[in-house]
Amino acid sequence: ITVGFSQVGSESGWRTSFSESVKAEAEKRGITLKFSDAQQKQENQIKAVRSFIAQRVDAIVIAPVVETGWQPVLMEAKRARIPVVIVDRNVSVSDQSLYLTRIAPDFELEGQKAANWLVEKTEGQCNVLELQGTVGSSAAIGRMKGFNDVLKQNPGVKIVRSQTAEFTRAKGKEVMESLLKAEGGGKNVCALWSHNDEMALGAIQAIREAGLKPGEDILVVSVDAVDDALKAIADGSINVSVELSPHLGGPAFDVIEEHRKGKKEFDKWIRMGGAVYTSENAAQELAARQAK
Amino acid sequence: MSHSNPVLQLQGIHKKFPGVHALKGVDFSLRAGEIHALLGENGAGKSTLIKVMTGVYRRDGGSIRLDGQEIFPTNTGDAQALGISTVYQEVNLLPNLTVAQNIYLGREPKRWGFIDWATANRKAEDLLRDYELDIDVTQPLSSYSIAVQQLIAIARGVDISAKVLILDEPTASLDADEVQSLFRIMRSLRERGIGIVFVTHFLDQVYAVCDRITILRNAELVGEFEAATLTRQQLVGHMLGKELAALGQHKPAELDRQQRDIALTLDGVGKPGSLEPVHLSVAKGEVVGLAGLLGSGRTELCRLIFGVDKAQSGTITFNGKVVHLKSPKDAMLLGIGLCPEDRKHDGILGPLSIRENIMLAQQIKQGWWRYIPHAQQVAMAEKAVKDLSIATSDIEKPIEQLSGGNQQKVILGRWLAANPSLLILDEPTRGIDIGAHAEIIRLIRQLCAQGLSLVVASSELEELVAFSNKVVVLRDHRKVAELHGDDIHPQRIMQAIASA
Amino acid sequence: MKTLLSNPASWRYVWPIVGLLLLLSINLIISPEFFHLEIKDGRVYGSLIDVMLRAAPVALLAIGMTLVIATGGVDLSVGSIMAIAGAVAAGLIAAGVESLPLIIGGGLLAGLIGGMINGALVGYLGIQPIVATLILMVAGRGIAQLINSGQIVTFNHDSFAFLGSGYFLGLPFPIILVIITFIAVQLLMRRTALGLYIESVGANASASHYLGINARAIKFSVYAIAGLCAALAGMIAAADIKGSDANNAGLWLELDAILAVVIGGASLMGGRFSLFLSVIGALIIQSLLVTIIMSGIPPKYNLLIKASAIIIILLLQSPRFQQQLSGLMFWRKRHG
Amino acid sequence: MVNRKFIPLIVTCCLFFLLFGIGAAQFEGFGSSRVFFNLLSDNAFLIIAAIGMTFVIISGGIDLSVGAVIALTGVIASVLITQYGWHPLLVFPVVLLLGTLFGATMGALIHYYRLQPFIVTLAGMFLARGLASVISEESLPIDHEFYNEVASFGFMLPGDAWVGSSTLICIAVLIAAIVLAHFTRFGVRVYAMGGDPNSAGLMGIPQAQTTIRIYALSSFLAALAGIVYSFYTFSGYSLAAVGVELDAIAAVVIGGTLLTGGYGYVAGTLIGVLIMGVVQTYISFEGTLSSWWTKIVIGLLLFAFIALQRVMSRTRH
Ligand SMILES: Nc1ncnc2c1ncn2[C@@H]1O[C@H](COP(=O)(O)OP(=O)(O)OP(=O)(O)O)[C@@H](O)[C@H]1O
Ligand SMILES: Nc1ncnc2c1ncn2[C@@H]1O[C@H](COP(=O)(O)OP(=O)(O)OP(=O)(O)O)[C@@H](O)[C@H]1O
Ligand SMILES: [Mg+2]
Ligand SMILES: [Mg+2]
Repeated sequence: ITVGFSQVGSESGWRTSFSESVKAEAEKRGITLKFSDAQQKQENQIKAVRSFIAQRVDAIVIAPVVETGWQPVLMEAKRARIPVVIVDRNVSVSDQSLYLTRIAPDFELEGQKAANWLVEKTEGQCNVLELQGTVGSSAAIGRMKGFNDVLKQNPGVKIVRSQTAEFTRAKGKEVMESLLKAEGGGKNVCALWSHNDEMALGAIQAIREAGLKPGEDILVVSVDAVDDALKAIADGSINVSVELSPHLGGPAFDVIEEHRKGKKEFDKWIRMGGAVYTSENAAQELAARQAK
Repeated sequence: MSHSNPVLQLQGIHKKFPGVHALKGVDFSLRAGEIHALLGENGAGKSTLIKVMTGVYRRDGGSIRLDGQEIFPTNTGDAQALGISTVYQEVNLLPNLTVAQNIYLGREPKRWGFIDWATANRKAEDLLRDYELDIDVTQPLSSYSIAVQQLIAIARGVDISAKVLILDEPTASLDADEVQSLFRIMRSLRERGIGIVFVTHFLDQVYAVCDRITILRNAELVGEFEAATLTRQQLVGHMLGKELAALGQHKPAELDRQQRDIALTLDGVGKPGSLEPVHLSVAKGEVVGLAGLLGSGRTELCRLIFGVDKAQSGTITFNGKVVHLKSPKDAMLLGIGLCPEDRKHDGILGPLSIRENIMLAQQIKQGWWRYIPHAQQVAMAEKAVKDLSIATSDIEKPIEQLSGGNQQKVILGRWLAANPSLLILDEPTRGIDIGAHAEIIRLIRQLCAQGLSLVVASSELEELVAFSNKVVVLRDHRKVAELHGDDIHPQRIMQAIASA
Repeated sequence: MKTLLSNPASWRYVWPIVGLLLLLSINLIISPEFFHLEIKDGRVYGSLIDVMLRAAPVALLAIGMTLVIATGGVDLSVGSIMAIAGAVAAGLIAAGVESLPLIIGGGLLAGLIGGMINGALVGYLGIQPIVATLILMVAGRGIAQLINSGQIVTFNHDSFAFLGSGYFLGLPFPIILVIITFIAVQLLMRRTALGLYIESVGANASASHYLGINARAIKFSVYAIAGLCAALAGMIAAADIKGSDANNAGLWLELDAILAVVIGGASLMGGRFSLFLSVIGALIIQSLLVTIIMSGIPPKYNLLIKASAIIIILLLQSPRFQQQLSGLMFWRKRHG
Repeated sequence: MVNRKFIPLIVTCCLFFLLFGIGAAQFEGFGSSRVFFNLLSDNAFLIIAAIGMTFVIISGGIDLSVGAVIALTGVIASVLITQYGWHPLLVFPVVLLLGTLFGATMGALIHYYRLQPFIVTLAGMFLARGLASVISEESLPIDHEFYNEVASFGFMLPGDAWVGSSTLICIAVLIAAIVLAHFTRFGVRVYAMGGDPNSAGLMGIPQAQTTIRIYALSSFLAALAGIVYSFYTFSGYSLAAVGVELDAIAAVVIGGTLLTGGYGYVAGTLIGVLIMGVVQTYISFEGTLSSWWTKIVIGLLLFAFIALQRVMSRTRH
């Protein structure tokens, strides 16, 4: 069978792993994969999906750039009787029957898990610096919301400064430097909450260069659990990272194959990832990944 | 008629630029149905006064009245709406638009609310026929030579004029015939009661058409005179503020060709489509004049000698050696220089300073890694400013802020500073005032005596006669005659141009 | 100073510097310790140093971009060239190359090749600069990702990391690199006639041709220099985070570099240029960023603030606005 | 004999069909009218924005704000429709007017303060995107009956080719723009400004008015493109249409317009957009390129295309 896969782009290592895993999975199962990179643009994604429809593929997998804006093109797919599976971010459409299912992490839950860990660790007293992802991205919005929900119940934990570092390592370092300067060298800061590992990895360099020890003087809480972050957790410079699994290809193909066999009803949201990695289990996980 | 009320009256006009007080309380009045010459040296303020009249510059003091009403034009469009139309000094048309679009810009004939191009093209053709121009008006303006463009600009200006027509050095690159047809048109406009302001550096032309004369000197008004009562000597005296030393009017001595070394020989040099193969030789210290009508191929010949265009046939021999000129740089390294005809487009480097504009040719001959020391650059620039009496307060000024004639002098100075052994001048005295004109002729003679060879293309027959040891006449992109000695005379040249 | 100000040519240095001082003084209000400098273990620390350090990549890009803009061109590919150079350097280290000159040479060579491709397209094929460099802007990032296989390649190579986070003479090494590059390019431009040739080509291409200036070669070389500067910036960025992030390194920095050059007063139509003012422009952009971060305003306002600041700085430089401003003050004095 | 000035345009057109032909020969389903009309409907907003850009570039300027204006329009429209319950037909004139004013302001800054278009519109881009993210960081769905009707409006051509409202709007804009460029005074003035702004001024062109109108037109069309984009996605999002300005500029230039101003055709821009669309379609039919190879191949195709265009139109001269 032929499956069209519309990917957001290749803006991060996580995204690349995600694309690679989908390709590997397709090869393993003997699926012809039509891969399309939208370079972060929704309009390119819609074009790609429409060209999949024109090519009459058997199924379409979409990793959407944003939640909104999918109604018209999904209706077109439905008219052409091509099943659609959504992976990673959500789509908001009024008619849930437009796609089979969504296989995705839960950004809010990730934020909550990170916040819970922090509240527990600091016993509810902490001044937090926040490194936001790209302004307006659904991951940043979801994680921020989940984290802040927990903070509302724990007024002792406060975000004292928050700034975007656009999900990148270089910006993470640069912005962290300034935030530390703005907070008097970081003496009154107890933790860093970073919306992804890349920014956290940049920020820990800034913390070190400011003469502090990341993971001790400033706790580092992050999301993604990429390999580099697990290494950093193992050596103590990051305290915790909530997993965001890039292996979404397998479950998506499972759903498509089951659908071809005749299954009609699927859970609308198959949640993925969400494991919390700390110094206790990070080394293990890293070893397990490398074994693969 | 000449005593009617003034249509346009300027009083106490002031204009300041950063560092320059370009007009100091100048008065000017133009009557309906007169041709009024506005004269003065290069940089006296003529173009500035015109730009103030037409709203290009905002005046810093004084009043402008049109038919007794004070007006405040803020751009050329306002002035045009009031009936004042202007042909500015440099050709200010749009090279990318067609000839017809240029002529009817802003007044396009319409049909059902949309522009009717067929009518515009037809009318443009008719209009240009008055100027003996038979060209394809649907071609972009840039495909025509600067002289043709100048005629188009005049045709446009004349066609717009309702009350006042201002012509700022319109004749600078026109030949005698063209000038005559322009005068014919100016006279007929005068009959229709239109007031004409006419700026020129050719005194013959002043006396040929003008009724009255206003003279500016150093940003100030010298006075207003009746053309009929002002003698040439007086006029020149007013312009320069001193008597012009009597020019050596004698003709240059006939060169003894046998004794002279030949500097440049062209053997059947040509380029299909632009110039038929030409044979020509230039001796050391000789001045060769190029005569011909508009579009006869003088500019093309100059470009070929300088390597701007590559010759497709024939051989060029320079100082006894056969040379292959692939670019201007090749020619420059041999010691050839060219003052191009289109100063605005091919000559000046607008935002760069006068100093840099002057030293650049010499710098390029030396190579980029041997930068001329600053002190030497300043010396070169100051020498040029002095020798050519360039009116400027400061050699660090961007050249685009100079008056047109002074820009031309800077370009000349650029080449003189580079010590060429052969200099090609295409319309060299375009827009240069008579004082400087005399000065330049003297300078050129002096250089020739030191062994410099010159090729001069000019529409000024008088000028050619004054310069040349030999005159080559071109017609239809082909050399048709070569005149020596006593044959070098305006009448003879005209005959050669006209003979079939 | 007085003789300096009486020369109209030096007036153009005033407004960008005034803009920079204005921005910095806002920081002084927000956080008084902003101008505080201290020396720890022979190194200078302080926010001002940070501003200069973080401005280094854009300043390097701006130096190259200034020359390109002076010829009337523009180079959109510098961000991608940064990514390529970083990727090449990281790739060499990952492949086990130890020798620092080899690594740096590799990165610079990559940048030079990129710049020469741009130069050839613009100079010799006559393709319009924006499109010609757009090609490398798009494809270049792809090439960088190809080298890195789409991942962030991290490395441990202390002497290479020195490029990004080392100190020399008490100053962060990137600042030293900018100073060296600035002096080298400035000497090349102003002690030879090259700078003048570049300005001539930008001022009037046709007249330059009549003067025998080889505009093609000039264009070719400015893009090549811009490529070299971008490569240097890319290696600093990679050395700084000890990793090559092909996806994000230098992303949109070409716009910042162009902005820096224009804030420095250069015209995008070509002509006059000043490397010094372009570096000031880069400092202005970086101080703006720091000001925004320091002020603690929510990040969603970042772009709004940046836009307003740019407009204000541009207006300050506009003679017409200066006139209106002084007219207003005069009026106030008379009536208020 | 064809007029010499149309040769680059014709060459570009031929190259488009060549590209399309290669795709059709290589992939099943590529050479269908459906794919061709998808090019139009998928790129309708880009065509509209690029037409505005064409006027700006012909006048010798540049407008980097179009992508941001598209996003801002979408955000304002969706807020007004969804949160304030306005009818879309009431919202559209409002956002078009806002867009026009935005452009006029940029034009005024450019003219009166002699600021460079590149920078003013860059600031405009920051401002519009900044405003959009202040109004709403999240992307907002538009849920209105009218939008469903717009989406279903249109007709089917043979071969499953759908001609929808976006395509129709874009064709109407195209025709209007061609008339505007070549048969009105405003059009001639735009070319005049691009030829030589000083001369244009000396010939009596009202520079202030013309500059302001040019940028107002560009932003108006960008706002219209924003509306069409919202038909496409049923939403408004502050990060929508990032980089569309570069696509538009590339399309305009590929279509034969000179960035230095003065020369170019609106129709060329259409072909420019179609060429970029066909490259994308080709890559997505190909379907095996990794992310980075996609970028490299786009770059190479762009290069091959531009080089070919130069060589072919040069030799014919
Ligand atoms: N835009 C400008 N900025 C600064 N100075 C200027 C500007 N335009 C003209 N000037 C100065 O004003 C003076 C008068 O110039 P103007 O062009 O009016 O002379 P002109 O009489 O027309 O000379 P020419 O016969 O050479 O054309 C000159 O000194 C010139 O340098
Ligand atoms: N009166 C005319 N009618 C039609 N075409 C003309 C006319 N005058 C010039 N041209 C065109 O302009 C082109 C350029 O001519 P060129 O510049 O070589 O002439 P020139 O001898 O230097 O004369 P000038 O410099 O006085 O115009 C010619 O090839 C011709 O096609
Ligand atoms: Mg003058
Ligand atoms: Mg000529």
